[in-house]
Amino acid sequence: MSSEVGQQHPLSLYFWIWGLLFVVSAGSYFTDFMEAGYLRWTLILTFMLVKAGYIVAIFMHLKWERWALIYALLLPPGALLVLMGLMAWESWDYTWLSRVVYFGEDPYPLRCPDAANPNCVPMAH
Amino acid sequence: MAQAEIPYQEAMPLHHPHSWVTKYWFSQDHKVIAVQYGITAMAVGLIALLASLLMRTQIGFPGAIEWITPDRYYQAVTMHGMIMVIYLLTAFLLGSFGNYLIPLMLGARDMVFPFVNMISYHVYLLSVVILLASFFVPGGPTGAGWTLYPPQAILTGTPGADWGIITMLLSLAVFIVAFTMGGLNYITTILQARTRGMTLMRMPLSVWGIFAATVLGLLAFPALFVSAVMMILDQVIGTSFFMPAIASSFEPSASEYSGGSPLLFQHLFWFFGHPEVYIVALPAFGVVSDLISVHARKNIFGYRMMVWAIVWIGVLSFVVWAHHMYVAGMHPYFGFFFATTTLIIAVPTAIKVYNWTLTLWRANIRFTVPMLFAIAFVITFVVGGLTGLFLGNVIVDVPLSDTYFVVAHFHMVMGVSPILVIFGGIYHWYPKITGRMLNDTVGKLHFWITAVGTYVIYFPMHYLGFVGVPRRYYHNEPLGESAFYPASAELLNQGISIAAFIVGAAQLLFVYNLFVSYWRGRPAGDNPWEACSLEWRTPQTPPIHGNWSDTLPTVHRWAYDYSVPGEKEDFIPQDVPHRA
Amino acid sequence: MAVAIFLLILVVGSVIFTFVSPWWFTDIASNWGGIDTTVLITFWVCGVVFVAVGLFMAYSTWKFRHREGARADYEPENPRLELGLTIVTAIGVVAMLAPGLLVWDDYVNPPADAQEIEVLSQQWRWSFRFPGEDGVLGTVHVKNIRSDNPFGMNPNDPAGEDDVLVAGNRVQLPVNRPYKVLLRSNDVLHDFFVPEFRAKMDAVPGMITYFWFEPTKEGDYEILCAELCGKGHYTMRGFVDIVGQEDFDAWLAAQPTWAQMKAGVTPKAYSALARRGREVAEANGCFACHSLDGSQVVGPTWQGLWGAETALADGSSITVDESYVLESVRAPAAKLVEGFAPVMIAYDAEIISDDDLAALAAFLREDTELAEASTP
Amino acid sequence: MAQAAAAGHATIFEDWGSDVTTFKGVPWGKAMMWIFLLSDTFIFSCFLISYMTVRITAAEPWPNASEVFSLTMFGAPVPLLLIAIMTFDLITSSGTMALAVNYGYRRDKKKAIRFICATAFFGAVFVGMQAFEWTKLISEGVKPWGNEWGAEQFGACFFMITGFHGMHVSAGVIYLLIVAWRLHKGVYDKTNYEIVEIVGLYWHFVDLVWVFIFAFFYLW
Ligand code: HEA
Ligand code: HEA
Ligand code: HEC
Ligand code: CUA
Ligand SMILES: [Cu+2]
Repeated sequence: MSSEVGQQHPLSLYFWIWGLLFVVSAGSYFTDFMEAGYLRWTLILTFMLVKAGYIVAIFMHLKWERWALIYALLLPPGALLVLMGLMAWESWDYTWLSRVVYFGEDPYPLRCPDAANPNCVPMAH
Repeated sequence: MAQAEIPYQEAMPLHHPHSWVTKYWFSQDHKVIAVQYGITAMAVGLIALLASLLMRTQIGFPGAIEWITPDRYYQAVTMHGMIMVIYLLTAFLLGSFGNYLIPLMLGARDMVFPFVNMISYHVYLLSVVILLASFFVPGGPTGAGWTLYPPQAILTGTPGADWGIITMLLSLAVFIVAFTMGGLNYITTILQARTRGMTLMRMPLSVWGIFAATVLGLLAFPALFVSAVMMILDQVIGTSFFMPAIASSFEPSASEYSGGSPLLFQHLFWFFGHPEVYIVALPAFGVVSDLISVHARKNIFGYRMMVWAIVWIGVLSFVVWAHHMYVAGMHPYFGFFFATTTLIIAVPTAIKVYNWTLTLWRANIRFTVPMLFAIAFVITFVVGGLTGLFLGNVIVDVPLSDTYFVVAHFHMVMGVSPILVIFGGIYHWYPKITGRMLNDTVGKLHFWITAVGTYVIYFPMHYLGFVGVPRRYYHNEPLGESAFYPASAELLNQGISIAAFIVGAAQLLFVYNLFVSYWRGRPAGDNPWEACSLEWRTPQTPPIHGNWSDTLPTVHRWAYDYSVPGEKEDFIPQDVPHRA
Repeated sequence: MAVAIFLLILVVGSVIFTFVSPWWFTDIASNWGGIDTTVLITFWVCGVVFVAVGLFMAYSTWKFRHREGARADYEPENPRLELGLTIVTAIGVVAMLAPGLLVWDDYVNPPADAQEIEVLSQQWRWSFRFPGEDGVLGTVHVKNIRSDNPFGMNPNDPAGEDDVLVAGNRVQLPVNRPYKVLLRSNDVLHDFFVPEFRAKMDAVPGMITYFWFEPTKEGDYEILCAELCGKGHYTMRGFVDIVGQEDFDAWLAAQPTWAQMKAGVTPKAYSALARRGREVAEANGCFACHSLDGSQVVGPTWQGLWGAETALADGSSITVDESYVLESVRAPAAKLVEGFAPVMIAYDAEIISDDDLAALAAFLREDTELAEASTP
Repeated sequence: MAQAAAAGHATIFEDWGSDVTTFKGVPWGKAMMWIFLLSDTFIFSCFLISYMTVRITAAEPWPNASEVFSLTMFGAPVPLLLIAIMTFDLITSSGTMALAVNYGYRRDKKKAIRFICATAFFGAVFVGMQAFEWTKLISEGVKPWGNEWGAEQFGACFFMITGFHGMHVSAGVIYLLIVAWRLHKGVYDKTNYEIVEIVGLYWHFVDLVWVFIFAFFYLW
């Protein structure tokens, strides 16, 4: 039931990835000193994905698994992306909007989507 | 490589029982665990059945029993729905059929991790105990409807809003743990421990249905788990995940909430809930395919399409959830997306229906009791599925949502059809489990009352829905001057209730049959139905612990070689080699 | 044999039932004829499929029943047939879905000239709000809700001053005008459903949802709550009266605006004990079911209750006095008021102490007495 | 078989079409762990999606994480300092785990045990720091049911998600120690020590989740 031989990789590989993870984490950490904005969000996401990718591919050895397993693991979370996308859309464009318009709640005048409002710069944080 | 793994499976260490307790209570044998699951599920199922009869008493004859107050009515509705869906159907189809059939049909000795399997049942039992405990906590069980929508589920206007809902959520969380342990076992066994020659495309459709349903479960139950955790937090320590600011004239303390989103709960619930309905449908689809094929003495028509249909239904079921929320106040544009995906699901499902009926075409149908149930399944499922299309077609759902049309839809498609399959399956495999046949006459009587009766109960309900009668109404009597309800419908409701009483009582026949045949039934022999699949090929009936003799069987063909031209017998078991 | 007959009867019986039974949609009273059409299209597509599948099965089970020596065909698959059936099904789906989506598009996009009105729901009654002269509904928030501001109007929003506030489960609307109905809830989910209008939508606390419709026929239509909202769910009914424009104008003019309501609230001269009683009533949620303004919600109104003759469900009647009130609270089921459901729970001494209950009774007495004193 | 990925996509059909095993060369326990982790991914994702939803819909201001989570060092507030240390701690543990797995492959029992214990140690340190962080926040007034800086869902999501993650870490520490002990006792001597790889998968997954929590909770 088991594989006769385990996977053999040089230790140096692990040290490399380990080091890279430190570097990328440091990168993420320093985004915190940046101004909020698209650049920062993009960097946060990029560092996050790079880190996640290294962990899954190298440390969890997914890279060396057969495609049958790789796809079985990577495709199902697609359902989560649908859920996430729709929830983001609904929360922003509908629920939150109705709270602002009808309940007069708007803590971030900057988020106000009404372009006619002089205080309003859509989407800027 | 592949071959290298078999010897271990053959020599797989099994935990052999030494005492009654380890043999029947803490057994690690998948067959015993299956029976444990089955008995427990049926026992709670009977409670849910009683609850439904209480409800029908109130709806058909309002006020006839004063004990049924609105509180108790809503508690009955909730417990009825929840028990039926989760603790009966899911537990029975996966816990019982899944456990029994997977190793036998795949030629395995047992599940890959029998110990985990054993724990799984006991955790399920624990969840049932917590569930039943909710009947005894202060305030009684929750009456929030099986959908448990907040805010009402945790506000005092609803019965059982404090202890009842907490025990319910806790029980669900525990159930999910049990399901996960069982489910991991099923999937690993199906993917990694089949016998020689058993490719996925040779598996009986029962296993395919159970497999797909288990995958759905492992991916869908997390959403329920998460929402249960968040609702418990909302209720117990006063977080506001699902709770916006509320001005309840009932409960001043509700004013402590603010900013949460009730819609979030509904999305999570249905992200679980829709796959859940297929979790109970897919195993039924699979089992019924096998029943039809065996008793029609004909191969299942379009096996490959059947498999792909199961897979596609499974995949699509993750992107249709919000068809339960068309009028729930979600983003209005979602309607377009979800109506489209929902109706697309009709296509693979339709293929399955066609293939069942086409299997009957030019067959050689033996009207055994399992076959009767299978045929009744197909027709009730068609009715229920087609009414599902009404509801899926977003604008049509607007007048029908939350009326008895929906109640009729889901009882046809879930309350009747999978139940019919469970009955059919029990009649079919009882001889394997006990070595004795169930009594045929009692079985036929049980079938006719149940099949005709349930149709009489649910078909007319659709029309109450057209009239506009809302579901979850304690009674529909005029309040003051209001009378939306035509008097004639009152009569209809009485008729439905009477039919329900009869069908409910007829289930006693079945219970009686189960018991009496265990001792008095006709000995079954090894393969009473002359079926091809592996479970009928064990050296012993009932199979011993470990299922097979020293070597596992080798599979040479699919499970549906019935009436092969040129052969003497009209069935060729899967482990019979092709003639050279 | 029996099976084939069963299937046949089932199919034929279902069809006959559909056409002869008296149960079908109520007569439509709004612009949503499109919904009915779509339902019919769906109905026919599905009906045909049902009859076809049912009859096919009936025939097969009759024709291919087991006979001595008979043998089934061996036919693993037939790709052409399967493809054909898939295509036919897909056509059926499109035939239903396409019109459905068109009508849905209409449903979620109210016309620009639709008049906004608000339906406010709470356990277990309906209230309504009209925008008034300026045509704009003022902002609202549940945190503003007090007994003197039941709608939670934002006190600082000038747009709300002229809003017309209608409590008490009954509303009028003029015929042949489109309305965008904004749905709001104070506590839990509810659903505004008038079967004759076909339209419905949930009211979700913490946000505003909407749908639109145009009444096309005068008459009184019943509002049903179509989303489980607690044990009084089934009692949450109300009325929409569709009337001519003049009738409506007259009716609307008689309803208070927010400004009037604010001005008109002259606190009654309750004694300290009665004020305490009122607090007890508020704290225990009595006003969820009982009103002080004469509107009948879930329970009987408390307006003019004291000393009145109440008709009981068993046919007798009783004069409301201290002991009756005490009993009604401690054991509501003992004497049920005629025409009401037994939904009130028993409040024992742990919930409302004897002293509080006495205060409550004092409040009920003074409320009636003061009202009588002020009306000449 | 380890080089299989390189063998191209055709293997997908071969593997899924073959008998006995679908995931070639994957022991039962490892297959089961992977499937469990997939299910667990759904749990954490649902938590994070819920967090996203309540955060977007919140009409009250969302507290600024880098202020709330700052530590005062040398008199000046340093944002996210503790979190940064926790992150590095967890990455370190992932590294030691990866080494343990590698020594497991080499059947070097001693080293494997040593690195597993190191991993458990870093895990325990992580939990300790988290306990410190929680105490500090609670004393500063962040509660699951409210806080002084704005939307109350901030505290609720924070305690729920980090709590659930912390429970995973704690369970992982126990799991690691049990495996180390049993390795030491020789329970797995007849196998290829794939148990080390299995517990490794779990541990790396816990680290993986932290990557997302760090990005979405503390940085966003
Ligand atoms: C086993 C359970 C099960 C199954 C299989 C289904 C199957 C389907 N369901 Fe059902 N459903 C439930 C259980 C189930 N449902 C439950 C429990 C609820 C209520 C929950 C609650 O609110 O309490 C519900 C509610 C529900 C709703 C929400 C209603 C509302 O609350 O307003 C909707 C809306 O889209 C829906 C749609 C469908 C559809 C389109 C299918 C499809 O999968 C059906 C597909 C089948 C067919 C279509 C029939 C066979 C096909 C043919 C014979 C071919 C011919 C077809 C054409 C020409 C098109 N269901
Ligand atoms: C599997 C699911 C299932 C099953 C089998 C049933 C069976 C029945 N249901 Fe149920 N029902 C639900 C699932 C189910 N229901 C759900 C999910 C709801 C929604 C709850 C909610 O709104 O929150 C609901 C709601 C519901 C309502 C609506 C209440 C309301 O909205 O106010 C009504 C009303 O008539 C009803 C009636 C019945 C009746 C008369 C039966 C039966 O009694 C029919 C006849 C009996 C059988 C077909 C036999 C069943 C067999 C067993 C139960 C096995 C028992 C074990 C052994 C035999 C050993 N049910
Ligand atoms: C769930 C809704 C509900 C709540 C909450 C409620 N009641 Fe009632 N109440 C009713 C109904 C319905 C009736 C009429 C039927 C009956 O007599 O029980 C009623 C009747 C009464 C009567 C008799 C009225 C009459 O006309 O004779 C009194 C007095 C009364 N309630 C007091 C109270 C008090 C005091 C409270 C709060 C502590 C309260 N109720 C809370 C629903 C409610
Ligand atoms: Cu309000 Cu139901
Ligand atoms: Cu669904």
